[in-house]
Amino acid sequence: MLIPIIGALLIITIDIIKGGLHKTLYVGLSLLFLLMDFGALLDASGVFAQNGTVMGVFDVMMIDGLAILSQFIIVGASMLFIPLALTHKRFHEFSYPEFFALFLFMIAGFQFMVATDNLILVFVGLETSSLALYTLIAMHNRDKSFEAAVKYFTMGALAAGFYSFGAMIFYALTGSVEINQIASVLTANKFEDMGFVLVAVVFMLASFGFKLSLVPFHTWAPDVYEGASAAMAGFMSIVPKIAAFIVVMRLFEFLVNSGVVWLEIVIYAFVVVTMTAANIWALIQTDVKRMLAYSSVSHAGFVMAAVLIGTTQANSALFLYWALFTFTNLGSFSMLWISRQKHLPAYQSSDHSYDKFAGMIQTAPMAAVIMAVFMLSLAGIPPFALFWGKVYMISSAVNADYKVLALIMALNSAIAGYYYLKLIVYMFMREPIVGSNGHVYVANATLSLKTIIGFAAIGTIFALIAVNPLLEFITSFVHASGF
Amino acid sequence: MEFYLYLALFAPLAGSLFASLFGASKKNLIAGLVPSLLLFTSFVSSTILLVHILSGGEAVHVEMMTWMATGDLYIPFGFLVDEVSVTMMMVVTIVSTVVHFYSIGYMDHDKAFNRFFAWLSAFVFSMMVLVMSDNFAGLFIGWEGVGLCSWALIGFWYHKESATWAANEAFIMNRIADLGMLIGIFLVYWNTGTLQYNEAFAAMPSLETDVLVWTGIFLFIGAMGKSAQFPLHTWLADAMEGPTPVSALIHAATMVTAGVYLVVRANPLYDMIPEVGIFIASLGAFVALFAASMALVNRDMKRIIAYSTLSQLGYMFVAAGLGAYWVALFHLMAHAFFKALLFLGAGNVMHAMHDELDPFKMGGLKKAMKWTFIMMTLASVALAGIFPLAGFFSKDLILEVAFIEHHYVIYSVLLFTAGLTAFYSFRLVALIFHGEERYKLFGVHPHEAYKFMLIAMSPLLLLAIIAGAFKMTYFEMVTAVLPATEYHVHSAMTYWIMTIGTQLFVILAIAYAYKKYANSNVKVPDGTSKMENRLCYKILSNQYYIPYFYEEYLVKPYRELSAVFWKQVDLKVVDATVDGIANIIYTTGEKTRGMQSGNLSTMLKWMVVGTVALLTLAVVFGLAVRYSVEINAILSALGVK
Amino acid sequence: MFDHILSILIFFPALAGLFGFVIQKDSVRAYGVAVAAIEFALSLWLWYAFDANVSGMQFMEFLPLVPAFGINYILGVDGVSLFIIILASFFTMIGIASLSDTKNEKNMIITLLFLQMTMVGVFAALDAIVFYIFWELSLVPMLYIIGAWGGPLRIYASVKFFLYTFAGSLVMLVGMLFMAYYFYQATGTWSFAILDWYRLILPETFQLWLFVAFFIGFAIKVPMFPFHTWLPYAHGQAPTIGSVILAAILLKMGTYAFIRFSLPMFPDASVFFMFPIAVIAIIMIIYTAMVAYAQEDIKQVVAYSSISHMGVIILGTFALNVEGITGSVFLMIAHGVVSGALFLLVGVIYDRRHTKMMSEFGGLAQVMPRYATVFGLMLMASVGLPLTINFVGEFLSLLGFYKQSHILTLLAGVAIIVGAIYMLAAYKRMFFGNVTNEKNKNLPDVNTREWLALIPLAIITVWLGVYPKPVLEPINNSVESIVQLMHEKSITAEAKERIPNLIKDAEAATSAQEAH
Amino acid sequence: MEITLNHYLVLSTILFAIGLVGVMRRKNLLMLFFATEILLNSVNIAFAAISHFYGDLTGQMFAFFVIAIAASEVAVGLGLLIVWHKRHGNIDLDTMSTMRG
Repeated sequence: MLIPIIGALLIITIDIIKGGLHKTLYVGLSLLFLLMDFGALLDASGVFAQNGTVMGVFDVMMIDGLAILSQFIIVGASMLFIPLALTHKRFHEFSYPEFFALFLFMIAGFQFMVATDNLILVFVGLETSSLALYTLIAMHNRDKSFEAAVKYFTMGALAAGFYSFGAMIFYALTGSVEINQIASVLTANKFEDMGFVLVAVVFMLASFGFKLSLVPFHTWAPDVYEGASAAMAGFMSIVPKIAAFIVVMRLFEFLVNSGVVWLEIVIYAFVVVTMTAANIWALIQTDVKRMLAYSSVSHAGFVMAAVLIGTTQANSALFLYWALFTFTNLGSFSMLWISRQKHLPAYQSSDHSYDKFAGMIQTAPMAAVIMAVFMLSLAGIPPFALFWGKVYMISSAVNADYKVLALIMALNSAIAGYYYLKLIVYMFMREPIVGSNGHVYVANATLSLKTIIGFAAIGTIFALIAVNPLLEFITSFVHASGF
Repeated sequence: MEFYLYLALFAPLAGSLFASLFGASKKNLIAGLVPSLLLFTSFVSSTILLVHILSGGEAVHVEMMTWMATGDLYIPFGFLVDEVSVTMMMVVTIVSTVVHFYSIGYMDHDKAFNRFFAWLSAFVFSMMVLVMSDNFAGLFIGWEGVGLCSWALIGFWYHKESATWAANEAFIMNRIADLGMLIGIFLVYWNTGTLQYNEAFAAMPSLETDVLVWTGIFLFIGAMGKSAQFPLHTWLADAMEGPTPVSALIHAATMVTAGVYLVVRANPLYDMIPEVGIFIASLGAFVALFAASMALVNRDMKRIIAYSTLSQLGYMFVAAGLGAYWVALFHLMAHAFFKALLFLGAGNVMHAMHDELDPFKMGGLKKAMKWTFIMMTLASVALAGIFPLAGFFSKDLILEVAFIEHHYVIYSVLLFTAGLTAFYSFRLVALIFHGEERYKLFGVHPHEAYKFMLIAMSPLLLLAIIAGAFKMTYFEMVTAVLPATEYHVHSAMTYWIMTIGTQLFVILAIAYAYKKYANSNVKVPDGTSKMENRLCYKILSNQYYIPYFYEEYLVKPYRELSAVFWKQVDLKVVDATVDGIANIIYTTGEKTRGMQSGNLSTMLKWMVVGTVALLTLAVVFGLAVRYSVEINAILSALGVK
Repeated sequence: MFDHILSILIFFPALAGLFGFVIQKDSVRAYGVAVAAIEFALSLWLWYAFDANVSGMQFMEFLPLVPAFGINYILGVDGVSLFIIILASFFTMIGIASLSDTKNEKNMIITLLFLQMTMVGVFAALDAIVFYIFWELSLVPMLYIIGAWGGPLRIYASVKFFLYTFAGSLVMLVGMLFMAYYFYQATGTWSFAILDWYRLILPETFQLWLFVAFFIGFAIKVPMFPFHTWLPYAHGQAPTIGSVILAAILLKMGTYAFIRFSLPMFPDASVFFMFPIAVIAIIMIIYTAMVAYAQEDIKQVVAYSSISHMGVIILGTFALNVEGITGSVFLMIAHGVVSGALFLLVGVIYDRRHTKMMSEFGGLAQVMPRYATVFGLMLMASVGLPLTINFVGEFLSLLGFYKQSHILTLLAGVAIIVGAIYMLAAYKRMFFGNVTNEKNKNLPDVNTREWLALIPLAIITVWLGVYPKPVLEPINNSVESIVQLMHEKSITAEAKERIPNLIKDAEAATSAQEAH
Repeated sequence: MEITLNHYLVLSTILFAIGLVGVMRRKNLLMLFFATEILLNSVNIAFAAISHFYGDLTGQMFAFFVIAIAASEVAVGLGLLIVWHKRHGNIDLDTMSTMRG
């Protein structure tokens, strides 16, 4: 956990000593540190497998299965993200070493956030990461990105307020800020002042609803995604959310399981509304990136169901889903990233408007096929990655007797099918627009970007080989940490 | 014997295939000759089989191969040559051989000569399958096969709208009947567990009556279609659009009698259900009269003959319905000969008159076409049932049957019809061959048909004359399988009165026909004469407005309903709902996207609003929980549980 | 090697398709034909090696996929699936062989090869999830074929086709997950293996719900009224080859799935829903036949006619006795051959005139006699004339259902009338009469490439019509085992009584024999 | 009268409400940040009071963290604000709505 911080500091010091070094150095360094971090994680997971949950550092840190799994995803996704900095075109945010330093700080923040059940530490981690993230978005240095940053920031501040207020109430009720303590106290006094508990829960919901972009707290998502660089958007659609999910699981599942009907109903509503509404809005988008933004919102809603269901299977499904989602979504955003031009041609309304991709199969067949694979995977067409996540999640809903929920989830995938298909239709069935040659789609491509995409594509296509070991691993960890 | 069976069966098929090799190429005499010769071999082998049967040999029964076998169902291609089927085989092969040779001349100038023979032989093959099969499924194969061939041959001149229309009408009407047939077959299978004639009929006595009745009815519906019984009769008259040899073979001699054959074949069944038999008989009598009446005024030579065929079929069904199966079969045979002869004669006339069909525009042809005149006259005499020609023995026998079975209504109807038959047949003869030569007005120069065509017809002529002589031998033979009831009027007195009375009546009818139409002042009707404006004339000449009725009240509505189903229901309801659902989803998106105004403070408001909403919910719920006791108290006080 | 014949059958075309990318444009057709031919030969070998007397699954393969969740790669064929697989490979072959010149032919052929993988996979899969994978995957190539090579409305048609089927099959997926869950409840182990599910006897209420869930998925695929509206668009817009494969194989997935899933797994539900479904089937038969009669586009006529025929297949399936089910399976093959041929024939005329409007034609019999003859043959097969392939199927299906209900069968039998009506009317409009349209005056008759596709189909049509035994027998054996299974599994008295018990019958028969 | 915990809580709640209203109403970015500060600080008050009430330091610790974070937030926020002002010459919320739908 400290490793990224060290790395960040190192990067900064290097910059102080000798400025103007090429970004590749920083990319390499961050990758290196992330790798070390990953190794440490492996070691930790070994320890966990040996002798269960470990508490450390004045018992505020907690390394349990969830923490380890989520960190795997966080660090892994970051490792996939970092090389995307090595673009063909120059984007000046990457020329600042601060970018990478901030990035590593952010990772550390997320890791703290998931590796504790102390509300204070959660808050610290949350804010560290968020603040870093705002800056990273802003560094993309276009009007839209500033606007995005400001929006994100302001709403984030509000969310922070909600969070602290919620935490305060919990503290007031139980005299503790440790989730398991809170849980035990509340269960001890049989939720006597339910009203206040609920108020606290509401504030928590609001703040995490913001992080997880649950409707109606999602409004930032599309704008921020559009404003941020495609790569950053892809990153945002994965890492912050998994972190938030962990906290939500820790915080809410004991409440749901200890029979707070109200919360159950509310979360149910959140799940359904988020899935459906986001899907419906995604239908009408004209820009692929914005469409993907809404789609990630709806995916978040889909996964939120796991928190509602709360069985071991559901929680494992959450991790499985997110691990697979990482590959697919990073892949598709990277596809947008490599097709990023500096200046918009006349026939394009926005950076990644649909018609930009018209007839791609004829101009850049390989890219088109890969993009199609990502889209199909997102739509949940077997045997691509996300299908397995969906199946396992829906199955967990079924097994927990949420029959209707299962149906709604299934049918939502059908709605979602439409807008993913829309892109495929543009790519495969429309005639290419005159003046657009295949180069457009790989304008920004370099070897490293291609590698990442290839990596994601392989992960997406051949997921079914990985599913079983992944599943067993996840399930054992989730089970061992009592979720 | 089996060899001859296969020969008789497959020779026509070979002929058909051979001719079809030349299908798309231009006229080739070989394509006509070979099938004809093959048919002759088929005829010969049938004769051998007949001899074998006559000489007391038992029925030849072969099972060629399995067709369908699943579950308990087992259907082989099995063929049976017994007394009944051999009769049919003889009829079919004789007539078709004659017709084939005749057609070589008749279709001489037709460019689709080869196709014609391909189809004609194919028809004979299907007919043979029909009559020789030893199970209902095989019968059905032939049944549909002849339907197909008649479709192709009626529509042979497919550039003629009327021809193709008639072809489709025939096919579809037969299909309607075939459905009944199919249901009948299902009934047989599910109740007896087999479709083999012998086993099925063996199992039937143990079934309860209503099953048998239904089976009988449905099978008979099938028969009605093929034999063009009312109300499925309209196609037969329209089928005259086909070439005349086709009419002679299919729509006079063979196919249309398949229905009668079916009833005869299923005699064990119909014996068990006399009530259905009565129905069949009465329907037959009705059709006999009905058709004859339409023939009275018709002005189309071939249609007149077609109607007479229809009415003769009625006779046969009377016999079959009354249980006199062998009589029915006998009349079938005799009728086949003279009716085919009549048609072929008509064909000659048509050729001579350049396909003119209206007898009023002919007249006095006897000079030009002596032989045709003789043949058609004799055929008509036979049809009218004058002693000693074939018709006398077969048709009067049916009258007697009706009389002896005490169905006097049927008897009198048939008797009257016999008069009508005589009248319209000789009306036709008179109009064509006697009187003055009206055709001169239309500037045609009739000529006698080719010699070999006339020779080809001669066997039919011979049989039409002498067929009656075989009555007793025939009786001996078929009654081996059919119920052997001799029909003798008990007192010789009544018998003689009946017979002579009938003869006189018929002869009078003939005389009247001659008096009315053979004289010199017959004019080509132009719709002005007062007879044509009589109501009954109109009704008859419009065939009781039945075709009109079908067109108006069945065909049109079906067409319109289909259009409605497509345009209104399928597109506007079923499909529209599907698209509607999609559109609803889409438009909700369009409507609600305003929520994403892009304005920061709106976004913030949304967050706060969401929180507040949740808060209120929470508070309400919390209060509810806290004061749950009181609330429950109040609720229970209000009587809510 | 031939232990894995099924896997080879499934993945050989896909791999070949991958290699196809590197092949030079003009020679790719030859490559495609070669691959498809090999595939077809393999499938024929499958038939040769198939033991017709064994009623169970053969060439079974097992490979753990996600054992933690009971998903395994299980393959196997029985009489029911065998011939559809052969049909699939056959049609892909002649489809590629007779492919008329299309723009970027290469993509088309590669897509077809992938499509073939999914088709074979669906019919060989014995694990619900594997089945589902291929089932869904088959949509993608077809989507591309329709959408990229189709007519003016192609995008609407293809998207509609995809989403409609996709939505349906998602409901089916939920159903499968329920099924697995119940299996887990009962046995404590996860399994999606169909053969395991067969052993599970469900309470009737569960059966009903699950049946409905599966039904929605299958019904949309078949397509059954009122879920059929995607079909006319798909067919109307698709290129010839697309329609051929769609009609010949893809539609069969639904009916096949009924026999593979619904019947053996939910016998009581099948009995419960027999009459409603029969009514739907009858609506399909008559209603769509009338709609077909109203069409002006010959291709639409054929499209609607396939819906009508699918009605008969459904009816036969829900006869729930050996005769009916065997008949319906046979009719699947028959309809595959005939409708495929009809679509090819429509394609022939479309390639010449680039229109499918019947009003454009008339008197073609004079210009293209051979074409008219083949079309006539296929038409007669399609109206179910005896000694053609269709008749066997229709006869058995109706015969089978007659056991269950007389009056409904009578209504369904109307099929043979209405079928004749629209087909003959269409034939009359196109081929009879005089050549009115100048453009038709000198159309070339069927050319060799087209003969290549049409002659084999014609031969099959007659051969299987006259001598269906080699196909009927294996089907029959497998169906018998299915029916017996249903009888033993069924719990309600009605089901017991409606589904025949073959063993008992057999004993009765033997005892009767002894009595003689 | 004696000031109890509840008074503090009520006070913080009121402050929080004020903050919320500010967040909703303010169109000026700077004011908006102030509002968020009020939010956070209202929480601080409550934390301090509660921790005193329970007599353990967790609450105050939390409060300190909140303060620290609030500070850094302001830093970032002001940074963004300045850049925005540089580019557009205003800090009005309604100007930043180029992305919508």
